[in-house]
Amino acid sequence: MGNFAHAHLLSIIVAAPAVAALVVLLLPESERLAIRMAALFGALCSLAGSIEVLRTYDTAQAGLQRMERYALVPSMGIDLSLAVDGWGVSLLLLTGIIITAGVFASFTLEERPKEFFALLLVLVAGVFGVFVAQDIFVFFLFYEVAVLPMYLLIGVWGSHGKVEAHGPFAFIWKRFDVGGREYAAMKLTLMLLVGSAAILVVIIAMYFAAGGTSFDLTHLANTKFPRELQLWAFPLLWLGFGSLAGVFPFHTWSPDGHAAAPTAVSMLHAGVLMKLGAFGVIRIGMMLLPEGARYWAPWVGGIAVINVLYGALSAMSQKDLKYIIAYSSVSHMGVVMLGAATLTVDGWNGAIYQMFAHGMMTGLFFALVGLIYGRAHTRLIPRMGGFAKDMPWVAGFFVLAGLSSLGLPGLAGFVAEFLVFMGAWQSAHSWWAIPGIVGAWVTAVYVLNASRTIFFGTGPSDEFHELRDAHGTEWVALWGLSLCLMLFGSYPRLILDFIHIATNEYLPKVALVADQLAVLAR
Amino acid sequence: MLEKVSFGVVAFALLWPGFKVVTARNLVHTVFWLGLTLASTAVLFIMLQAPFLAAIQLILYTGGLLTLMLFGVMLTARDQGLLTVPNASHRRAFGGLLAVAAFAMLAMAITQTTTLPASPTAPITTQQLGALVFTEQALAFEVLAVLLLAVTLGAIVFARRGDAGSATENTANSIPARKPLPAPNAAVSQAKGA
Amino acid sequence: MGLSAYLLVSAALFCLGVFGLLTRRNAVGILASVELMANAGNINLVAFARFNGNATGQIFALFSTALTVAEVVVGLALVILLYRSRGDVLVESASELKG
Amino acid sequence: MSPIQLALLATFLPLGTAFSLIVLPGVRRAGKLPGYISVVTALVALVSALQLFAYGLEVHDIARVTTQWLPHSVLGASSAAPSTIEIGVLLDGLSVSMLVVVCLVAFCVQVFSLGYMADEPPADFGRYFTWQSLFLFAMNTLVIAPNLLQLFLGWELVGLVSYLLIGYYWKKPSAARAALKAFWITKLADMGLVAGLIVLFVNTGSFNWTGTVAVAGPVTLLLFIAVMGKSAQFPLHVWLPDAMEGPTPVSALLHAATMVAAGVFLVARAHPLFEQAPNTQNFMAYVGGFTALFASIVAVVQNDIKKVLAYSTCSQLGYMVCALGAGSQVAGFFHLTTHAFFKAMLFLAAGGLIHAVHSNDIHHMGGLFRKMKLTSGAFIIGALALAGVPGFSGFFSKDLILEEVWERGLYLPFAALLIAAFLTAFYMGRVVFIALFGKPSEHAEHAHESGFAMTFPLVVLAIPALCAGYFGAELSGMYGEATHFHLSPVGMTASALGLCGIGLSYFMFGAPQGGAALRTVFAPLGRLAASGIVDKSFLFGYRTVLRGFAGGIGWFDRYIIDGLMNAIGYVTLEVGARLRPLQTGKVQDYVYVMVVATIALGTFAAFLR
Repeated sequence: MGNFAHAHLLSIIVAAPAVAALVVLLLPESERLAIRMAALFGALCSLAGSIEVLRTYDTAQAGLQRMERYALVPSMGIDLSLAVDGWGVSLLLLTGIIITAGVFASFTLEERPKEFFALLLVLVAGVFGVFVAQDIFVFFLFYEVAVLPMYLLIGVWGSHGKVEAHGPFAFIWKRFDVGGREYAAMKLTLMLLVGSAAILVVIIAMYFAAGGTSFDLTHLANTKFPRELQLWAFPLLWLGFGSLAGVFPFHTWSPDGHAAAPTAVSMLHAGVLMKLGAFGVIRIGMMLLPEGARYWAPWVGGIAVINVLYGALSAMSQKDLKYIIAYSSVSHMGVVMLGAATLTVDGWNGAIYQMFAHGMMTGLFFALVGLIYGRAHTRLIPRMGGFAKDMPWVAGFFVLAGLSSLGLPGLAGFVAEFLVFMGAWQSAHSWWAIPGIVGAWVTAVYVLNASRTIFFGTGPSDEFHELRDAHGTEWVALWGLSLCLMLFGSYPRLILDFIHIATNEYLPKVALVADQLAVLAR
Repeated sequence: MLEKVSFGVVAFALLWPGFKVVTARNLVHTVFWLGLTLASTAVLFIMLQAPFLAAIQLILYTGGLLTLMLFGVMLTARDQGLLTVPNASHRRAFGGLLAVAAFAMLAMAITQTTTLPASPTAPITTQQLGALVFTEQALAFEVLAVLLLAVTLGAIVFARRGDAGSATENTANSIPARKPLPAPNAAVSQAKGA
Repeated sequence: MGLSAYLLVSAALFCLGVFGLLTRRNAVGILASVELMANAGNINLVAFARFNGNATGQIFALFSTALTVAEVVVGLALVILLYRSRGDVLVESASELKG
Repeated sequence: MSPIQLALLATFLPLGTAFSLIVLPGVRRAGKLPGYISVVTALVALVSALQLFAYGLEVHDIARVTTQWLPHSVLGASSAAPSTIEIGVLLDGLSVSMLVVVCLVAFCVQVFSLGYMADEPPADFGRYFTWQSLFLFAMNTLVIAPNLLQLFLGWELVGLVSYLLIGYYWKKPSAARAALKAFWITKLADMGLVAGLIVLFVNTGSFNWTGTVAVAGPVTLLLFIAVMGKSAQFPLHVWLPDAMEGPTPVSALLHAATMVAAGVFLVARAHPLFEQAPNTQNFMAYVGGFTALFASIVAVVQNDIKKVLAYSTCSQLGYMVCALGAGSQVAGFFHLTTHAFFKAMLFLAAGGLIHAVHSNDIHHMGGLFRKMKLTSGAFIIGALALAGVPGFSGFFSKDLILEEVWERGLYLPFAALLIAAFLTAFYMGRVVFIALFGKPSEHAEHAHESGFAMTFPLVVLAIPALCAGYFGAELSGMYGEATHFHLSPVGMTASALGLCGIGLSYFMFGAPQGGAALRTVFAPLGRLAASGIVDKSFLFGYRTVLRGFAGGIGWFDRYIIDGLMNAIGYVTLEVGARLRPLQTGKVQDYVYVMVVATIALGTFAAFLR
């Protein structure tokens, strides 16, 4: 049994949540505790598996490890092949942490817990699958599995917001319930599916351009696609995956979606799902289409810079707590894309590390926001104040997450942002670093201003009589994520070493070495 | 010459009733004109040296189908108004135009095609047909049999559906009166009984 | 007579069927028009079989005849259903699929 | 224990204390216990620092140990230029001296806090000492940094602790705002530091401050922007007066003695870099000189005793920056040391006074000297040292700065510093004469001498404040060229001006009556200085420009970008609605379309052929 588990660890990681979802579905609705425990067990299995993968990854050997291959459609060259590289190792760990924290944070969910946890686990199985899939068809399959449950999760368990009708497009409000949960779910699904369509086109094009025999990622990566194909295919992949990563201007599903989604879903969505988009851009877009990546890098970076500043400034103008955090995700995903666009070692390390750090940070944020919303029954910041009196720990954790997001040394966010900025400065477009740094400051302004308004000063007023600190399982989620932020902030090599190995291996295939040397000699 | 004349006669006997089929006001007339067309087709088949098919045409179409359609007309025509529904006048001109255009297109295609075989070959015997049906076309034949079975069953089910409710309800009420019409006549009651 | 003569006759019959299909308001009338078209098709099959010396054409016509009869049976059953549900058999009154 | 171990002990023991207090709420809320734990921690750190200092007196470069923190390689050049990003411990004269200053002041402040904060609720009391311990960790991390990166880590962490401690009274909206303001403005300046670090690293492959750097000019300028924020140089000084919303001991430790001096420490540390950038140095000298003058003018008209001291801190930091701008690491750092002692003492003493009268207003204190001899005495010693009266520590360091600036030929900053020296003596005299010897106020009726916890630190700090100057040669030898003090014309002028300032303040505020005429002379100057133009422009920049811009972006995103996305959906639905009538539901209409399409296709095919 031990040997079997060891040999099929990746399959187990992917399958554990799916099996748990099945178990949850088979359990009767009334057995709430059993349902929760099954969900938790599935999440913990994956987490433990991820840690084991991290522990046993052979850094000396590098490359793809733990290869598992099962023929799926042999006639078309589709294999269910799973393996991890240095990036996969770290992102698996992230997903394991987030889903565990997410289950803990919504452990006491009362509304249809059975369906909720089942969908959540299916979604996570998809995320795990994406990070280990080595076959582009299977990759896409998992990608869709990860994206689609979101529609139900938001549409059924979401919360309603309201947006005033203004501006030149005010007539739209006649038809759409802008800010409502069905609206948010629909918008998210439609925008992401448009992206998926673009991805699918490119996948098919690449499949046939590479001989039409195999969907294997390594095979495709070793194929040199014609320049014309690369030039039109890369932007499609970038915008296709980018719509999930919140690339401007396809980010607008994100604020509404995150604001409407229930706690665990927001955590998972901002924490890992948005990373799938960025991961896709790098792992599929940049690595399979290096020429396209080089050609479009200035655009990717330029848009990423817009994302950083635009997201931060938009966040600053929001009054709804969830919208602030959602826009901050847009801003931080801009940092990821910026790092990717630099085509430098530091930039790529930073990008992947930012995925990791931002995942935990935003997970913590959304856990806290959900907790505040659950007690205050409002998300409007101007109505809050002085909450630290009744929920001191929540205030503390919120500030901690905020500090990580603004890049305070000692917390994970700093390492990532610093690396990305270093990469940006080394890239062909040094000026990218400047808006990045300014973005970090704007983050400081809005995050800390929000925490001041919510938690400090006089208050809380009488209408908030249910305020109380975290309790029960929520502690596990909050403490777990906070400690991870501190741990990975002070000892980044814990996973950065793995990321570095993969970057060192992949980047030379994408970036032109000569470019970098020229920059260095400057 | 004789051949041409006889062909012209048969073609006229085919097309004139055909024209009446699509223009006759009275539905009963339509059905009879249709029978005439089908019979003329049988004659045409004989001219094409296909006596077996001609026989089938007469028995199946002109016999079976005609009867069937007459029943259909009778079952669904409660009154004279429904029996003699004029053609949609606003469609007539345009429909005629389209039909003529279609004919022009087809005729052009037929006349301009140069690869058509010029002369008939040896006539096909009924023996040949029989052999083919039970060898090469056996599968299609069987499938057709299954299809006919399905049709039979389907027709029974469709026809009986109205009965399920009418056992308790008044028959008249099961026919919604979209237009003010006289009370149900004998035909309807018969349909119920069948 | 050449093949094209038969084909022209059948085309004419077919177009008459089309005209009927387009103008008839009564469902039974439409069915009759469809019969005309099917018949035209059959003439074609038999004519080609005669001139190409291929017995399969006649077989096809045979099957087609059987199918047409089946179609009429089902069609009439539907007409009767239509009549039962709305009291007439005018095709323009059955417009539930209107968008 | 080895020096490295001692340094690690002094750094990580406070971290351990802080972390334990965070994760063990039971201990944190256990009355005075967290205070004692924290004080013992600080004491251990102090002892370690003193031991290191003893080492340092013999060997200047004690030890340097580093370890890899981040993996790093440059694409395509991994073998040619292997470079790693490291953290570690560097112990030399400078860091060891700073360590002693930090630990000593921190220890004194924590002991003082035991008394000062005694009335706080247990939970808040525990939180206070948690942050105090965390501060010690952060500051020591900064001090023992072997490279600029780690210095930056500590730099940001002290900024964080400053934020937490200024916002200690978070229920007061003004305190919460002040904490935010301090953090924002220092963070704004820190963008310079981040950029500077990145430029430095990308160009040299390391974060070291040694070695020749081609881009020294831009790098040092960027670093100096951060220094301006942290060390409250004009125009980024605006956060420091507001930072006085924190408890007074915090002001003493962070916003007078140590944290704000981090900027000066950074420049002293990165001296080799700054030496390569004369332009930056000149800029520093002018900024420092102007800040010294400006802040001292503002200090003259403040009535809040802490605000006076805050502006005086600004002003003194201006001195240090000016000295560093003049290229004298020794003078700048020496003043940092002496200033840390006497300013911390001043703040603590002020804290004692505030504690006694429950007010910050100097007019509410009046005549406290008779009631609180020890505290007042300490305050007077501090004031004299600050005023640069001969014999006190401030005299030595300030004169050294003036000399260096004069010798460097920076006459304009020199003049500014000289005037500032006069004003410093004047405003300190003003505070002393009003608060300690002035007309007794009803607030001060029940004032009495503080307890042991609050007087003991004053005594401890009074010793270096009095006599640190006499060890100038030994101290300066630790971190630079040993400088022997000698009486120069420059120094004598400054001292004379200082005495004049004290005399003037006595004439205006101490004497029973008189000086009214002079007061009217100073009034317009005071109004100008107090109007807070800088503050207002920052507020305008934040409230109107930044928030306005952000609001515009937010609106644009919601109603234009998202509006466009919604419009796509809307148009799709509308087009669908318009196309719907095409589906009439009538069979024959479909047949029509079918026949027409067939004919059209046939025609089309005919044309194709």
